[in-house]
Amino acid sequence: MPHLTYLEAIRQGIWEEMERDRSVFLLGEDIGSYGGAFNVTAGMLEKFGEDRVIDTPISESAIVGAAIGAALMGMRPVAEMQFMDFISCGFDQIVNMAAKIHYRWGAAVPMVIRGPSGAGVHGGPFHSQSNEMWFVHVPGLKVVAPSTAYDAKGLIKASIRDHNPVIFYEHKYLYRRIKEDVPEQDFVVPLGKAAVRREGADIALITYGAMVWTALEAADMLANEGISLEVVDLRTLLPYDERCVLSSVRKCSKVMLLHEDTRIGGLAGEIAALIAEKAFDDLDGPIVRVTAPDTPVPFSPPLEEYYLPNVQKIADAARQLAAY
Amino acid sequence: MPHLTYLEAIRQGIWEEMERDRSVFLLGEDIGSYGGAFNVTAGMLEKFGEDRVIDTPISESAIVGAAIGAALMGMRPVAEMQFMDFISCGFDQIVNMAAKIHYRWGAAVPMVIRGPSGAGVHGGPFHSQSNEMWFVHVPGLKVVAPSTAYDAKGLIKASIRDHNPVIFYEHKYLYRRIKEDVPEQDFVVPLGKAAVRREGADIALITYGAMVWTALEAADMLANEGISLEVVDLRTLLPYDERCVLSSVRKCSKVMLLHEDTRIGGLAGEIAALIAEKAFDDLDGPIVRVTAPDTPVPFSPPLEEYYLPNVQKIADAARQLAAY
Amino acid sequence: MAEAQSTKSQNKIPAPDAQTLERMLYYLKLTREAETRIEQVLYRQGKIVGGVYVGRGQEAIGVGSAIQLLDGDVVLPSHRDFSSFLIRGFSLREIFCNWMARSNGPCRGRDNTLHIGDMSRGVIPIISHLGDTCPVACGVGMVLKWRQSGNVALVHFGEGTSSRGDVHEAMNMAAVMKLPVIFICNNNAYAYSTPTEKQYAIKDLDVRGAAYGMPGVKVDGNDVLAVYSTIGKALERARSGQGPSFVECKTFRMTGHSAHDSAEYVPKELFEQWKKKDPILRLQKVLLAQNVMNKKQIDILDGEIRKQVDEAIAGAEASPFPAGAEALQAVYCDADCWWKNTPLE
Amino acid sequence: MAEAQSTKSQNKIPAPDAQTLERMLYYLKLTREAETRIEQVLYRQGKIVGGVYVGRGQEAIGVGSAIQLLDGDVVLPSHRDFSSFLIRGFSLREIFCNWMARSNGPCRGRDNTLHIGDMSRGVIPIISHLGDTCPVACGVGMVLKWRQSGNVALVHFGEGTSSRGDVHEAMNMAAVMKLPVIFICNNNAYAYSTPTEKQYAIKDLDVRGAAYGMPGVKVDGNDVLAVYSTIGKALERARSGQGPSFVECKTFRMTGHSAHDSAEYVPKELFEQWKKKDPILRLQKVLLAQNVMNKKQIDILDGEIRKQVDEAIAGAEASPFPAGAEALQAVYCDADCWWKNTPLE
Ligand SMILES: Cc1ncc(C[n+]2csc(CCOP(=O)(O)OP(=O)(O)O)c2C)c(N)n1
Ligand SMILES: Cc1ncc(C[n+]2csc(CCOP(=O)(O)OP(=O)(O)O)c2C)c(N)n1
Ligand SMILES: [Mg+2]
Ligand SMILES: [Mg+2]
Repeated sequence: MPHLTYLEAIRQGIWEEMERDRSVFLLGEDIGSYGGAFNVTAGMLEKFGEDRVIDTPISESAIVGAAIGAALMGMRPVAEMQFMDFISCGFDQIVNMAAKIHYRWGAAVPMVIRGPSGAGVHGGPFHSQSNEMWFVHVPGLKVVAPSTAYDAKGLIKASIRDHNPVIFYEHKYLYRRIKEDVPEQDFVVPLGKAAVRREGADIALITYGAMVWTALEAADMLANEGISLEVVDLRTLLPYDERCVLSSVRKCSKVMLLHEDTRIGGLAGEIAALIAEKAFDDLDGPIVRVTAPDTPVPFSPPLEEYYLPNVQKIADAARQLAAY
Repeated sequence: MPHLTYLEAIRQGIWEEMERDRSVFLLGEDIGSYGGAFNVTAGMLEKFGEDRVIDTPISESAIVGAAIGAALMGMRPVAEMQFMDFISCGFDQIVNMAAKIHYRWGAAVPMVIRGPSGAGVHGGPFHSQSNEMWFVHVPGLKVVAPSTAYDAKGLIKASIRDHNPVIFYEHKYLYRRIKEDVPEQDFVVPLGKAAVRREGADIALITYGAMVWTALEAADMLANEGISLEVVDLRTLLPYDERCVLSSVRKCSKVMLLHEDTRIGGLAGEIAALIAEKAFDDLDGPIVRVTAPDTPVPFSPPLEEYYLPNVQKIADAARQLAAY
Repeated sequence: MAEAQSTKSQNKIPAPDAQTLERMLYYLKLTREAETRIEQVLYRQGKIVGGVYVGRGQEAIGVGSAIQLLDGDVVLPSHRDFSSFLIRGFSLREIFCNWMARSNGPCRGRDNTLHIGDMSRGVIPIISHLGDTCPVACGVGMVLKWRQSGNVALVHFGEGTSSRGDVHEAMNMAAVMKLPVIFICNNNAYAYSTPTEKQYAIKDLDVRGAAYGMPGVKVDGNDVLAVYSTIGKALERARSGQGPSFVECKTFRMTGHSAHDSAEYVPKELFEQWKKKDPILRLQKVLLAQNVMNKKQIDILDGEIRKQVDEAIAGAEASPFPAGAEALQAVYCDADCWWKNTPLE
Repeated sequence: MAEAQSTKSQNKIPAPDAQTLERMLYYLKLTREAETRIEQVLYRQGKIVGGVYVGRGQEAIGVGSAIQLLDGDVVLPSHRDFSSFLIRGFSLREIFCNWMARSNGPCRGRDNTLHIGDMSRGVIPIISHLGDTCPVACGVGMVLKWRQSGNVALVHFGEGTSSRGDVHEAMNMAAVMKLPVIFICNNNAYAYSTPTEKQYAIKDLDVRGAAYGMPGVKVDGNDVLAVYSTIGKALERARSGQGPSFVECKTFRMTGHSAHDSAEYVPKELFEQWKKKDPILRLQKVLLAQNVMNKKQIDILDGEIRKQVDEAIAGAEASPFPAGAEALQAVYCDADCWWKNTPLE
């Protein structure tokens, strides 16, 4: 099995879908001969031609709107945001046009909006955002955030095949840092299914994206202290895998929620509410959130380091909760 | 004391601030001689002149951006969205420009974006939205949602005087349906403070906006059945009043969260997480959410009625929780 | 593509034949009658709830353009463009059912007014957020261009909407990609209460075409024959692969912004002036002059139209409202699609 | 307002006096030297983290415009407009501290590159989201107009940015409200890897002015004297209450998009051609020809500038990084403002 980075896995997934289905095409800024700011679409123009790999003007709202129009015509557009931070410029088209068409008049809008998100690379407030919750709160959309190379390929393929608008968050910190064996043959990772990354007994640690790796590191460390963490990777944020979350909670009876996104209105709140409503009896302790503080993502390395959740913060919270 | 509608109270609050402070001015679509789609700014052009009551082209992003520029110059702009649904067209300016300037380089951006939101008037998917959570999740913004005429006046005045960008949600269903005595003299309702609308013993029902009235109705009904609800009106959604929420929870030891907004990623989740983390020991039952389902707001009266939370849904949930 | 080739050479658009003239008069009158009932009868009777926008006085724009569309073309009408729906094959009853929030309207009661779409009939509806359909039209145009079928996308919007960023991004993108998209601006002098001098600082919007590198023309939007030939030229360009056009149709909103707006802000004289330019009377005169129809035939037509509208309204009123629980259906499109599996009565 | 009155009559902008010429050469060279260190030394040494965008070859646009600004004017520079910050009074050290993420840079390490603002110096920085400063400039213009001080707002953006809806909404609003705002487009032939023919379908962008009802002019952006007089005319219009202007400055990006971009997509000849049009050499020739400066004085100036940059960098490197916990400060502006109460060393 070829050893692929997270980034290469996404490229391969898109590539395979474009070979498989002529209705799949790409649009975005600098994705053609340049191959995209992060090289995700490298080689695709040469392989699939100008009709299927379309460089656009700097017009995020038109990029999204055009993807919607093409999707209504039966195509499966994959639109790139050069950074997911800039999705705010196409926001209205996503939440009002794309998300509501099927509910309103029954037409399918199969499209994917993908791009790099997340912090850890000193990108500053406008190249580091985790803005997935804007879309998790919009019925009609699906939101995906892979943490492994295998999932990145399997989920981008499933997203392209889905009949609904999917917002696909690639974590830029993982692009070249994660490398694993990824099957060459065709496979998908179904949307809406979480994965238990590590079995544990004491605390269910529920997270997604790059934080999965931080969680696993913390779990290793805490294991030596006799605290057993079960690490759940949500993978799809909307619809999220209620069953998997609840079964881990019932198993461990204590819960921690972890994300890189800011706290107030973050996904941890939603999951906590689910648990406090549907698994209240199973809880042996407070539901603990470990998240970024409620500030913009600061630029300077010491500030960003302080801002991001890390193994230490997780461990401290876990020790307290375990002792509860 | 004059008897004012919710709408008149907002008008009076803006009016008084414009008289008090020459740096306050208004901009928006059709707000001048027409007085705004709902007449909130009626008479203001005549009173304050064209420099301070500015009709704009249909350009929400430029309306918000211009408000930011004026605020940076020391003014206190109050921008109207004809319907809060259209705030999505000015979204990027709000979340990336307005919300982050003070954190990034220290300049104050005192501005208010206000307009009618909410359902119940058969407005359909694009004139009925409750989209406050997009902004509650953005550090640097404040989000306000009054439920009474008194608060509407006191909170709009406090919002205009605040040094930060404030998103002010007026519930269109309440505009002319709520009428109460409102003092003429100058007063403000401080941002960040909730209000206990009804004292109770069994269940803390935490809500905001138009749902406060539905909650009170349900509380009346349930009182006859011997179930005592304490109704908490958040009033400010960001920053929300943690202290008030937690004290009601500790008092009642059971909690229901209610909002007109959809469920996944709604404010109820955030508040539930707060409670499950900080008042876990005080809880004698699951945290129950009563919200709209995760769909767009449907148009046809039977659909909209089914969609909206109501006294019946609250009562059913409360009975179950009381019996827990 | 054949279609495209054949038209490539032509420069002047042949005048509409007698049959087309009659059809245009029919759709003009049908639209006028239907919208008048909506605004002046059904709304006041409380049989239509929510906002009510009609296009009285502007009917020639939709009719003069949609009448020329071919199979495979796509139209994205504005909130005042009732006629495009009729010409694309929606029945009056379907449309009234939608206005009256019935379960067998095209939206099943989920959305209102003219937010009616059906890809099989080549109609993509607006959302309330003005201008949003312009970028969508670009995406449609991309697909039509690949198919080389000579098909086009037609998108309608008001002069007030032209101030929205989405319209700019879309017109620029369409020009860069040479998309077969025609941007039709119905300039009816007002955006809600806002007059054009508060909307833009130029005399005519047609100059916007040059800002993107596409033809920009203006036309008397109350003269259906002028609209027909102007749009016809743009269609010819688009069908033959020469790219997008921008057409400003000068017209006037003969109503308030919506049924609840008495439009005091509009000088009464303006209504008087524009009444004289009524597009229906103007076309009717032509047909009489050219003996395409005579007075008697027109009276018959008028009666026929009233009858059709009566029947359609009766049919809509007899239609059921949706069951509340349907609100939960079909937020997502999945294998067993509720829309397909729940046929309309 | 006096200023405005006095200039009202003038039609031709007086050529810059000797002192202004010298100042322009100084700022051109200082900008070039500082940015070259950032891109070719500090970035490669890993002393600057994150994205690095410079304006090599485009310095004349910022210098020729900012040099004419008065107290009370406001400039909203682009991400390649280093010189405006210098001319508005930011010290080299402040700027390097910001690039190097130090706690005593104007952003205290919270934001990067040229995202540096200070209302007391009349500078509002970009955010990365291109075009967003254009509407902000309109709001600044509204306030300046009320004050009747004859002050103006200057907003810079690239030709790629001109495709964003915000630029359209802002230019239209500025024209409708006759705001004293000058929209300066630095057309450097590329937007990241995207050439202009994929960005817009017109030859020159100056025609966009006419689409909004404001003057639209183009100028050789590598000729600081031409920029000076063209912007000067626009300034005169704005100061005298005649409203906004659009100026397209033709230039070329003599680097990759950012320090990590080798720009293989740019034909090598283009760099050669544009090297000949270097704005610094061109102005220097003029000064020598007019005997404003002689070779020796220029050598002294060059040495002086290297020294200033050396000192500023040393000063920045000696500056502390912020303490992590500062990340939590000042999300909101309240009574006791952290920014004011925490003076810079
Ligand atoms: C983005 C957005 N802003 C504001 C509104 C509210 N609104 C509805 S119609 C209208 C006026 C539209 O004017 P115009 O584009 O000229 O179309 P007309 O109604 O005149 O046909 C406004 C402001 C809206 N629907 N969408
Ligand atoms: C809204 C938005 N989309 C995309 C980007 C990514 N991006 C950064 S610079 C750039 C190119 C800008 O080109 P131009 O406006 O011509 O300015 P230049 O860099 O050439 O000076 C792009 C696409 C962005 N910063 N903002
Ligand atoms: Mg109009
Ligand atoms: Mg450029």
